[in-house]
Amino acid sequence: MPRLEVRGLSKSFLGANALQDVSFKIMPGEVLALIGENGAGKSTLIRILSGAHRPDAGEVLIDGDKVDISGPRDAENLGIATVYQELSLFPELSVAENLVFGAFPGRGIIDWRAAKREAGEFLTSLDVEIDVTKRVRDLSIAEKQMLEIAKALYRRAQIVILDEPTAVLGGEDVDHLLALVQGLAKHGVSVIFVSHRLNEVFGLADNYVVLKDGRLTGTGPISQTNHDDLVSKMVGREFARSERAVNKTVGDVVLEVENLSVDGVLNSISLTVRAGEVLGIAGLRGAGRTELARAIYGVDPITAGVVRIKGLAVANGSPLKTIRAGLGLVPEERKTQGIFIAMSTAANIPMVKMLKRGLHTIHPAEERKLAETYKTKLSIKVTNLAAAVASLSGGNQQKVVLAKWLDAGVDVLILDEPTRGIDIGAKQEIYQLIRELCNQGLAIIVISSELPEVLALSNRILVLHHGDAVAELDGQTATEEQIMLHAVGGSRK
Amino acid sequence: TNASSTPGSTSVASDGPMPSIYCGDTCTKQLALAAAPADVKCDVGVSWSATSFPYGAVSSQQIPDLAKKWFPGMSVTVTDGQGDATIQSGQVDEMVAKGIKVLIISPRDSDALKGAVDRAVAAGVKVIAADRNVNTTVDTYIGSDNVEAGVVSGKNIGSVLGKTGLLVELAGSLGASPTIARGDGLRTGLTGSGVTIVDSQTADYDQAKGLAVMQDLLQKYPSGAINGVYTHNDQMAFGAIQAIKEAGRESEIQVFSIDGEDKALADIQSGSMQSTVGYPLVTKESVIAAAKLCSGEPIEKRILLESTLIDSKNVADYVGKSPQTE
Amino acid sequence: MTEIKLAGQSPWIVKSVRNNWVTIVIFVALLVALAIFVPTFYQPANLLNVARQSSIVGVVAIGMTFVILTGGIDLSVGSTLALSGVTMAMLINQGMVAGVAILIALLVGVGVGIINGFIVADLKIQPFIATLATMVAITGVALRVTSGGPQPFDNAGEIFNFLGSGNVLGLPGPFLVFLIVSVIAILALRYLAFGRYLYAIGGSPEAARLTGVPTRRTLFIAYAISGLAAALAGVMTASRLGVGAPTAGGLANLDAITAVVIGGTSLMGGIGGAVGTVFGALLLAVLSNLMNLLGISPFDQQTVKGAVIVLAVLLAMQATRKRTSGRRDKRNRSEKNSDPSSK
Amino acid sequence: MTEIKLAGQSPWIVKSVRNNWVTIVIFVALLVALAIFVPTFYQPANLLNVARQSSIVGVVAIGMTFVILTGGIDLSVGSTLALSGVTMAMLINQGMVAGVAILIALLVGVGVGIINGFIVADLKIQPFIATLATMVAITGVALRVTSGGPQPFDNAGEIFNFLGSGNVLGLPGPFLVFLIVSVIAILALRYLAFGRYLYAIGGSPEAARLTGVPTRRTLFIAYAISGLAAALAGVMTASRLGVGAPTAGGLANLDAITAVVIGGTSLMGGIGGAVGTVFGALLLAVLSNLMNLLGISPFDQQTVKGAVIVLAVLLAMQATRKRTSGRRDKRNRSEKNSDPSSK
Ligand SMILES: Nc1ncnc2c1ncn2[C@@H]1O[C@H](COP(=O)(O)OP(=O)(O)OP(=O)(O)O)[C@@H](O)[C@H]1O
Ligand SMILES: Nc1ncnc2c1ncn2[C@@H]1O[C@H](COP(=O)(O)OP(=O)(O)OP(=O)(O)O)[C@@H](O)[C@H]1O
Ligand SMILES: [Mg+2]
Ligand SMILES: [Mg+2]
Repeated sequence: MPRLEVRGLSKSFLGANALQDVSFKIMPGEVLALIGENGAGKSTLIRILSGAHRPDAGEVLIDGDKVDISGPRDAENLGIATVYQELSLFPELSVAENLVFGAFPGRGIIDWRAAKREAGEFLTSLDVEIDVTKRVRDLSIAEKQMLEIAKALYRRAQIVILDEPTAVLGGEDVDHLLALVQGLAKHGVSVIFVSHRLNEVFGLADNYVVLKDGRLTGTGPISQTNHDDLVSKMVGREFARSERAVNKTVGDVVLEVENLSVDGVLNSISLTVRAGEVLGIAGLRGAGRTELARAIYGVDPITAGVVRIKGLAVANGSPLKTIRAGLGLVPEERKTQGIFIAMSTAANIPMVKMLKRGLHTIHPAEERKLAETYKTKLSIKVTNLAAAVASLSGGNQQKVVLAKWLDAGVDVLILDEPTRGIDIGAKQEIYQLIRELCNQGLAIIVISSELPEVLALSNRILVLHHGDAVAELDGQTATEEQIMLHAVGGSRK
Repeated sequence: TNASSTPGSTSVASDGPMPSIYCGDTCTKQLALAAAPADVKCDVGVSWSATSFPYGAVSSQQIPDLAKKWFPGMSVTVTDGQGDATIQSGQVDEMVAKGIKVLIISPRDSDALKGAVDRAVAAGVKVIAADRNVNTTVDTYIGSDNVEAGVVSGKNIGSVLGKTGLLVELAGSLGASPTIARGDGLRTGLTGSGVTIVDSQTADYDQAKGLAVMQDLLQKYPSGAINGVYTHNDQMAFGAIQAIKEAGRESEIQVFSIDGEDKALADIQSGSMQSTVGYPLVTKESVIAAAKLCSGEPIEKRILLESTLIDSKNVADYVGKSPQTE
Repeated sequence: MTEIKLAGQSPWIVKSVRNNWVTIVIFVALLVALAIFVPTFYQPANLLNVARQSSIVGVVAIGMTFVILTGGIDLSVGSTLALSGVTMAMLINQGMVAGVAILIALLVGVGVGIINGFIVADLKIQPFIATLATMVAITGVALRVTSGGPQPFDNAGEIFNFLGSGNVLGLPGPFLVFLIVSVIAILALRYLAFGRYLYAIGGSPEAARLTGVPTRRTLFIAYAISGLAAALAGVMTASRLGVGAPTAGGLANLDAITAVVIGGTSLMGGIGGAVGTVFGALLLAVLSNLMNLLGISPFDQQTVKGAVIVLAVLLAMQATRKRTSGRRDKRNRSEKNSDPSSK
Repeated sequence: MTEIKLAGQSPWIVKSVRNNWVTIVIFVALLVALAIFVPTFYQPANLLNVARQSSIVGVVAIGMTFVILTGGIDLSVGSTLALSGVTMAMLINQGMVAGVAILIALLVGVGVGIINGFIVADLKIQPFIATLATMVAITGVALRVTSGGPQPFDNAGEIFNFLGSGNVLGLPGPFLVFLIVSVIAILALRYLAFGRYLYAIGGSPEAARLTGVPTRRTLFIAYAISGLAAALAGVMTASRLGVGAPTAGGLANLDAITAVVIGGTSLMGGIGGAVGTVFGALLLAVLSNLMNLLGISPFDQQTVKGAVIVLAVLLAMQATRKRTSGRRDKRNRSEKNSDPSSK
């Protein structure tokens, strides 16, 4: 008998179908890969199973019985545990407390001694080494992710759902996590696993379910499919692998970073980027790529080193000065750092120019015209330019961020995870845009955790490991394996 | 008007310990000080209910100033009850613990400060209740009676407006004891006069609010619907007068107030206020009484200042001697 | 498409009104109900009263709007109002020319604002507690300089007439001041980069920092404007009454905040504007006038006011929700707007 | 490893103290300075006064801590204090047994809290404005039921003696109540799932929702506790004074909030606790006592108080910052803690 079965699940938001008539089952001890493009409905499905959403139609059966999941508590009682895309940990609370949260040991009165002991033993049993008295705030991303999974298991879940658990991990951490999942399955736990990384899917899953635009477009054993087959089910067309296409006519050095250090995070990093060139920066999560971008950009104070743009040293500590020197940053966290979420699309675009030029007044009519221009130029899908930018999809929000920099005019643009959380279509558009900008003579740095992306875009690739620049590779000849070797510190031994 | 009319420490007039003009013959006699001012030596605690209203603020400032001037040997601690009986009660305990010999207290609430005063008395402190009494045995109470002030005004209103009297009342802060007393006093004073109280609203003893509320009331009561306004203090009266003037209804509405501030006296002279009832600060009297108690002199249980009606007939006697400057 | 075109083309004032439609609807409904049940309300003299009565809180609330847009709050406006009033009164009594005295009084307000800005932007103390501290401290200063006594002064000059009780073009002077201040604020928020920065800081503090928005300077100016507006209200109050009282302005802070929130500006920052605040201040003035006209007991007036605040905020929130709801973002937005655990 | 072991083994009370070390250090420094400069301070009678004076605000602040931990605020505690005081007084005057009257008075506080909980959790109105509205409304109710007058009653009974002015085991009754309430709060926040939910909701509302934390119920209970504590403070006030006054508790809300914040609890929620609040309340009481002993004029006391609040919050913040700073995490942390635009 299947551990879990869903029949005809549908869910729509304000008339848009997020999920339509989806059915599948999963047996005890099975690992089911749930795949699909951005917005395909994966998270929606998961949210229904975990009680965060109610379905409009359809039913859920567990061990053959129809169940009603009307809240996170119900899901927990039914043995369903979910590890969300956004972490659901409490940063101010300790590891032990987060682990046992809601299932506190003791009768009414929390027995902290037992909590600590149980937490410690439980983590050890999973082969996870974290000090249980640490506050979660102080953990690494990988540790947090492990804890999140441990938390699900701690509740003796029989069905564990992982929504892109590896998206924020790299190298060893991914391996560790995958091993953990395999261990679970051996113990009879059913696992639903969402990932955009097909390699992982092939290494781990027994069966797969593909969603596209809320519909089920394919399901079956993983052994009877291949990479290209899955991709075509996801996108509904043959997938063209992104070509390595870079601008060959590079110009003078525009950005020069010399011995840049940030205490405990970056050790004496030097790099140069020329006009018309893309420098890719690769590395595992936590290697310090974002820190490097921020240090160059001047938001975080540096402890040593110098940054020159077109030969002139820029002052550290003030983004505005760097912006005026010709630098731009498309940050990692789009919603909180990239756009002004409550402001309109039209108001967002001229913000950087305003700051850069020190303009004091606003001309709404010109603003609207400008927005129209960029809407066409970058094909931003937006119905009302005067509505809050929050109402745009992720990819379109990213284009608004780019529009801001293009409008202000930049010589060097740093893009940190420019396509994170963005679907394949929009991704290609953004790649295209990056190439165009290169051709126009911009110097570009692309930081990305997706190696194919780095390889597709970069002239040269700088690999970071624990805050050190460990290798510089030629973008045309480098391979994923090479980059990985450096990123995990393998080249040093 | 100019700086000289500004209430406050600078305008304390006389040089020796002298009670104010509102302290009548009996009162003056009761406050006769036998000791030489220079010989008065002791610690005095002053506990005022709040400094967030003019009387409280001014008293808190004048008492230590007067004491310093008249009795160099007297050391004064002033506390501000912040309008909260609990806070005030604690402050009394505090000063007692600190070792004061005499306490001048103007309680936030007559019942609420009873406990603190009893504890002070038990600790051997001499207690002067100033302006507002405490519901327990104290060495002396100095003040003029709020109810009496209301009664005096009420009687006057009765005789001025007579049977056709249609009065609105601008009350002080809700729940404050002078508000209740001045309201009750008014009603007692009006008994039998035939005057009708057609409306009563609060304006928090505040001039700006007095103005706003009076404006609204003037709309509600067109010409002929009211012919008098009774305000619980002069500040509100100033606001009311302004509203009446702006509505051009000076001739049909008379203003009756309580306090006797300088500006009120001027308003009476100019005819925009019918009368006010002098309601003196009891700072001078309190300081002298404290000096008497310091030097171990006996003192009467009640020292009453007069609730005098000030209207056009006698206003000249009071000009320059308002409760706050006197 | 037509719809979009319309949105694009309609002048912003129309849009502003559209954005504040709920406040305006309640307001109009109230005005109609009044016509039926309380005809006195419509007597010109009464309308002028209401206008006049909305002015002081209105001016304070307009200044407060700048601070609240940054996600801050300013509890010190009441004591600033008092301090500026007594400053002006005392300077005039010392023989200073009215204009100069007013200027200095206004600068006092700016000074308080700068102190607030410093505590918030540099010391990084949460605005609630920062301005609570200045509120207490400034009250102390106002009492100290006056020795606690009200400061009457001769307010016979032209300027006091205008700021205080006079009429200009048939409108009360203070109301005119309120309108002028409002128009300046509305234009500044719309047409000045500074205005944009307020929204940016309030709505997306991190993005603001990364984009180089001068957060510190903007916060300083926002609090200075709030202080300036409070000081102007203090000058107006004193001009009107002919006295500067150290105890004035008691609840002006809470009333002003209420007006801002009723007007649809979120206490979380980033959403709202001065148009709503104007209506918020008018609504409060109408409410209080109405209750007096109806002869509602002063005790019950407070209870009614409390209930009306809840109702008005509820409606304002719904308007904001409707206006900002985009398909994709319902999730995030509703988290932001309706998060009950955030002030 | 030793270090970690130590941390693991030290009893939480030690950790609590460690976490509040700045407040405690200032506190102790103050106490030492007092011994030198104001020896009167140490007279037993004075110490008992300070203890007694910290009690009322202390009890209110302990209740407020629960609400602030959720990221909320409760401005209505002052009027709740007044309403419960007059309720008790009036019931006793009507011949009701003291115990029952007290119980009903406390239930009144719970009722107000539930109304607040409803407005915040269900109507989703921001706590500041929600509790501002109930503050205004409840004041109206207290005035209405008493017709505005204070309600003296006979507080001769044992229980009033304990709650009010009596001493038990050499300590003032109200202080004992404060201590008992504090201990219950400290234990509840630490050992009850409910207590942990407060931190969860205040620190990461979204994660709380996903984890199935009963947000609504927890908010209701938090506001009910705040109301209950305010009502208890009202009963204590009335017992002490022998009168239930509708105007009592005027500044209790701001003082209580100040005590909580000085005690290291963040107005953003999720960080802090009741131990700090106890010290915060004591600090305020010592400050006020000290200024009175030093004979500082009441005007200047306010200025000093404002400055001390800024200073104390600054130090409390630095303690929190130090305590929460991990190396890697600098970026995120500083964004949360130092974001000037959030209240
Ligand atoms: N609460 C919501 N309100 C409105 N629309 C929603 C909501 N949740 C999801 N959607 C929409 O439903 C669709 C499916 O979204 P979902 O988050 O399930 O996609 P996904 O497959 O998880 O994508 P990703 O790979 O980006 O995580 C999207 O179009 C999304 O915009
Ligand atoms: N050991 C750690 N402890 C705490 N936080 C960590 C740790 N490692 C990484 N992080 C957090 O992860 C984020 C990314 O770290 P960093 O910028 O150094 O790496 P990166 O190479 O840019 O990785 P990515 O871009 O994938 O996040 C930061 O927000 C950082 O605070
Ligand atoms: Mg998803
Ligand atoms: Mg990064």
